[in-house]
Amino acid sequence: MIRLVSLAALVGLWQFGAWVSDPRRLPGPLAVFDAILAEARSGALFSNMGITLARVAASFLLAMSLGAAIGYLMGRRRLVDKLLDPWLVVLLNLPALVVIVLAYVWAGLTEAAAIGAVALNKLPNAIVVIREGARALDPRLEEMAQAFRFSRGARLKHLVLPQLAPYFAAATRSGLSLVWKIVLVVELLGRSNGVGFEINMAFQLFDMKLLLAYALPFVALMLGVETLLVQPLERYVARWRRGVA
Amino acid sequence: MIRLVSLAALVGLWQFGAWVSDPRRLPGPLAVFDAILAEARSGALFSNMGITLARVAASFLLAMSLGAAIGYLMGRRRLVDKLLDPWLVVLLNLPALVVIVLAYVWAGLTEAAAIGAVALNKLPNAIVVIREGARALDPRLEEMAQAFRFSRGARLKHLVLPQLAPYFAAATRSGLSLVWKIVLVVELLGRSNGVGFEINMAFQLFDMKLLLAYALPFVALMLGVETLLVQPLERYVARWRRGVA
Amino acid sequence: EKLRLALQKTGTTGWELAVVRAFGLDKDAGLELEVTELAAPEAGKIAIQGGSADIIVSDWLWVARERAQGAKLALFPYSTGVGAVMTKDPAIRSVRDLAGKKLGVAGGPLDKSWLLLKAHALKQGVDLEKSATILYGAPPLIAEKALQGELDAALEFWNFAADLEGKGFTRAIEISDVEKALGAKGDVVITGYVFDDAFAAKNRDALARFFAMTSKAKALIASDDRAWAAAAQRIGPKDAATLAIYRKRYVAGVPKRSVAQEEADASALYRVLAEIGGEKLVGPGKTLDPGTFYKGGEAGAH
Amino acid sequence: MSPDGAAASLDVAIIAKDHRRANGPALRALEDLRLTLPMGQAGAVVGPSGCGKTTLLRLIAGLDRDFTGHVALPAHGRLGMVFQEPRLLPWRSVADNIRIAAPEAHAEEIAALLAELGLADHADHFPGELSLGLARRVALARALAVKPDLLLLDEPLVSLDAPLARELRDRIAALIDEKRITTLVVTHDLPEAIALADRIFLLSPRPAHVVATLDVPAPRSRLTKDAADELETRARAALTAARKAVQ
Amino acid sequence: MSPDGAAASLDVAIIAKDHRRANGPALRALEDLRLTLPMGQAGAVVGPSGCGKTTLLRLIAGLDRDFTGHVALPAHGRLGMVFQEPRLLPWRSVADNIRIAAPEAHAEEIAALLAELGLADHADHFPGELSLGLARRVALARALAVKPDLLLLDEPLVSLDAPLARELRDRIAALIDEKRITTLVVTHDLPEAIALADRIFLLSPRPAHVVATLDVPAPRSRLTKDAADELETRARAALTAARKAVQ
Ligand SMILES: Nc1ncnc2c1ncn2[C@@H]1O[C@H](COP(=O)(O)OP(=O)(O)OP(=O)(O)O)[C@@H](O)[C@H]1O
Ligand SMILES: Nc1ncnc2c1ncn2[C@@H]1O[C@H](COP(=O)(O)OP(=O)(O)OP(=O)(O)O)[C@@H](O)[C@H]1O
Ligand SMILES: [Mg+2]
Ligand SMILES: [Mg+2]
Repeated sequence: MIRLVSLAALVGLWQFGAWVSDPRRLPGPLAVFDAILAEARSGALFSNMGITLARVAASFLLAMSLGAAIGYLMGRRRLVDKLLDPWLVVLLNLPALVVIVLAYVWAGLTEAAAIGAVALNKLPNAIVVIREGARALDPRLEEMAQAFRFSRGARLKHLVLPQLAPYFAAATRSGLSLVWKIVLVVELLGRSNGVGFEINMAFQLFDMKLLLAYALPFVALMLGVETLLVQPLERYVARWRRGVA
Repeated sequence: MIRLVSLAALVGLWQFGAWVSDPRRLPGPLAVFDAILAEARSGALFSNMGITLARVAASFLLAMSLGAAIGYLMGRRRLVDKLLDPWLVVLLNLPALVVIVLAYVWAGLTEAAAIGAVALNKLPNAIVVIREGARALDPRLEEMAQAFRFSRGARLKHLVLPQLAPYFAAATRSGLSLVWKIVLVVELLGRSNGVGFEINMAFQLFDMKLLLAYALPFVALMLGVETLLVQPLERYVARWRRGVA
Repeated sequence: EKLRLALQKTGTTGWELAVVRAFGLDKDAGLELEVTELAAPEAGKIAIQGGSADIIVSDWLWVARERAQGAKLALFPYSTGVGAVMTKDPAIRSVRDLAGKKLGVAGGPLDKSWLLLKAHALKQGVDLEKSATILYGAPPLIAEKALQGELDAALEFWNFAADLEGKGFTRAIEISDVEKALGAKGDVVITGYVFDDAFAAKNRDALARFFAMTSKAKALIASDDRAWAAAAQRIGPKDAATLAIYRKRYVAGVPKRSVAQEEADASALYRVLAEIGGEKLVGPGKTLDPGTFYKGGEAGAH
Repeated sequence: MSPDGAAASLDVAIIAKDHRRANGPALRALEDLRLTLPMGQAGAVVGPSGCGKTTLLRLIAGLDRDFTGHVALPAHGRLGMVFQEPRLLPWRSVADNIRIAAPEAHAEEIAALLAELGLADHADHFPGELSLGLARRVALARALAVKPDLLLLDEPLVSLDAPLARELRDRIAALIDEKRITTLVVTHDLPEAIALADRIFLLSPRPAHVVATLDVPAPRSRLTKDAADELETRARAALTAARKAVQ
Repeated sequence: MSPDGAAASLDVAIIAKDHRRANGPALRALEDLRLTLPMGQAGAVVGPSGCGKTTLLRLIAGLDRDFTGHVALPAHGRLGMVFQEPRLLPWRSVADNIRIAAPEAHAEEIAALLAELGLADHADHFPGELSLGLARRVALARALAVKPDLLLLDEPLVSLDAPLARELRDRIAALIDEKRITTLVVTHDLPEAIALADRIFLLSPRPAHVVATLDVPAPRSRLTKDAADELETRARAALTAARKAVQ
């Protein structure tokens, strides 16, 4: 309920902004909605969204699973941390453009290069967040697990993951949006389809309506995923917290 | 020590990559170092780095302080969370391009627009991470502070911040790099100086040497800051953890 | 009088400004130029939309599109420079030869040169999108890929084409020839100075002097080696042969015809583009808006 | 309902306190629990494990306001509280933990307090470097350092060796008597309750209510061994009866 | 040094154990501590607060290998341990906490164990919803659920009411005797030590070493009140002497 009211307020603000400014600079919700419908009818929206989502999903899964594993190791093992930390800092601060261009130059203008470049951009962020989580693990519970000879699986499932949950939540939320943004850049520089490609065309024409028509469906999708999937799941996973008092 | 070895290995890898590939596509460390020296001698490197660093610092501070405050509130107060969450999701997933273009079109090609646009891009990431931290605060310590009537300042300094420290570390590390990356885009789209501007020039000329010459000094700076400032500070702040056993 | 310009740093406008400064042409014309150098072509569009610049450089297709949507922008010819299909493969000499090849297209599917090439091919019964493998990408990346040999041919912007030419590529298909095949009478202006109608009305005189001044700079670059030296400094390190190609191509791109002639040819090409690019490209207008070309600047320019 | 304004005594009248749970129906911890403790006196709460003693202290301290009934506190400035677990700030040293909770206390006072509790060697330790018994003593020191007028102690002397526990018990008793601190102490140890309190509240199993109130004849310090034993026997009998009643 | 291979008894010979600290010099917790407990017997460790009892248990459990000396464990399959704090997984229910630590235990066994410890109503509670006494009982249930051959208990019966503590004490004693579980229990309660253990180790203040070893005449269950009292007096005297020696 509150969620809907808040969303309505946001749309209202947007409408207001469109009224007071030039509609060419900030087209209103209705105009954008029309444009979305038009793109949807032509099928272009779905095919582009589909391909972009596939890229987002692939690079996110790649970066997140690798990042979680490396981040956990770096958080737990001092030596690994010391060894990999400089690489991490470098990767973290290398401009996306550099990584993307190098990937395209080396691996060709291919799908693999695109997805790899995005994953490589997101990887250090996942590592950094999960590493902090791994460092903050409670050593008293760790000892308990050791005393009771927890299996590797049980340790992961019952000890580590629940403690990393908030870090995963943070890394996933900000990571998914980061991946989506980098996919847009990658598509802009060297792919022939996808939302980023369309957004760039709209941008070249300075067609804000079309630009928003391609940018917003993903936002709407994420809103839906948050409301219907992530937040109920999160509430379930964190239900033990209510009790702690 | 290990850090230096690891860095040396990274440079070695780079050199090796440069050997096996075309130096135009991946110039070696020496060539890039030469280019850096040349740019430094002409003074262009410092003026561009300086201006970019100023932008990075301003937008980072803006986004981080605002993001920490909002994130904390959203993590603690259910109503605020419900109200702001949809806005957060929208802002999180709005492509950087959209925010930047709107900022420039509305506020003109000004420094304020540039810094505001970057801060607005980073803001939701800071919020998301700090919010998780605020949610994970220990309610038992909270109760203790309430029983002993901790002042607002004491509560913040001794209770909240130490618990948020790992979240701040994660948000700062990944946030600083994110801000830097967005500043590059902002400079590309509407500023006449800065590292992002130069990097794009280099890209237009496909001068990888120059591109790296502008990209790497920031990386080196961050490496230095990490080694000499952040990590010693972190070790000091987290020294109590060693004892927990 | 003060004019605020927002220009791409790597563009040829920078050369002309270098010459203007070197020869004091701005003082002669009684103009004070405030130049914002930008990194990307789109940045100029942002600048003029946000009111941060009076004059930018863009193409008439975009101006017409904006006019069709209600923005009163106008354009004054700047350059006829267009790109070419570059290749190292001697077998490629016409669009027919592109069948089964990998063609890189700089700038993306809405690039004017690409659309014209596509229309031209269609007229000859070749659907390039079906018969050839098309790869879109950022211009520097496409040029690099052509050099790497990953592409059989590349449709590049004029300056990248010049670079490739310097590296042994041949100009297999000239887009200026394509334009003529599609109904143009000569080399058509593609880019121009773009400004607001209202601004033009208020600064008619200053604009005329500005155009005359840049025209003078163009002439100097063509004829005076000292001027060329000043301009060439803006290009960056290239070998002498490539520089010569740059100069040649630049001079060839200087508009030589009257605005009326340009407008007639542009209208012809506009119809072709509207047909092939559809509303997405040209917006709601079906024909070139008559106000697209600015008519008030010619007296001083030629 | 929430704690009401100041009164001359600590008056607790809780109609019901339910704990909401994540996985099932709410759980009633207290029901119809009434007790009164005159200002400046010490009360002890004794009852079976899990009956609701900690819940009661939390309501009195105002840490939980989600209940029906009312709690009236005697006028008091500072509250001192010892939780059942130490609840120290792990990232602050022992001395800092006390300083932060009692910003008005002088450094010498804190040092003296630490010395009295056998913590002098541990002032600059982090809580993670303490044994549980040491940590509990720090928690006790913290509650005393604020110079409380109202003192709530949840099993303050558990996990200490017998001689030390007895020593601290006597010291607390002396402090309470001297400063007239209104005190409520939860304990499982009847002799400890008799030694510390003026009045003993015996609780039933959950949901807790007061099954008997025993007054310890004043002055406590002069209580004979026999009188104390007799009190203990009475208390034990009352507790056993309450336990039987539920089963 | 680390625990050595299997032996016929629990043999501990610690030359020194230092705790490294964040803020200052290392702190010696144990020094020249030797004790031997025959396999299948129960030992009790009694010593002043903060002397090093928990440290000792951690070394024996192999949780800390940073010491000089050696520890030889009797051959054993499973280790059961009750820490001084409950150390439950807060995000798992009571039943799950036990299941996870004892994956081989059957559901009925766990249910029976919970019922025995008075936890039947709390099987689906999260640890945060338990009182401390309940949580400690869960920790005890967890240690017993693994059917240990070696049992390390750090003050297992603290924070429980007296009747419950006595009941559980007798149950543990019976279990140890029946299953011949090698057991080491830390306690501050001498009567508890005498009731549970075959052998009692009395420790000095920190750095801890064994000041006296008392053997409880077998069978413990038939120990007379007088004999028990006499043992207690001897133990108390030894502890007092050790304390004096340090001061
Ligand atoms: N991780 C640690 N770092 C530093 N010092 C420690 C650490 N753990 C324990 N100590 C110190 O070692 C000494 C012994 O601690 P230990 O926990 O073994 O005592 P204990 O006998 O179990 O005490 P209690 O009866 O209070 O539980 C204490 O002085 C304590 O401060
Ligand atoms: N946050 C909570 N959520 C749900 N149930 C709770 C919560 N806190 C306590 N309980 C339940 O309320 C009852 C009383 O708890 P309380 O902590 O007050 O007991 P207690 O008398 O202090 O026990 P102990 O002697 O073990 O400390 C227990 O059954 C416990 O399970
Ligand atoms: Mg309690
Ligand atoms: Mg201990």
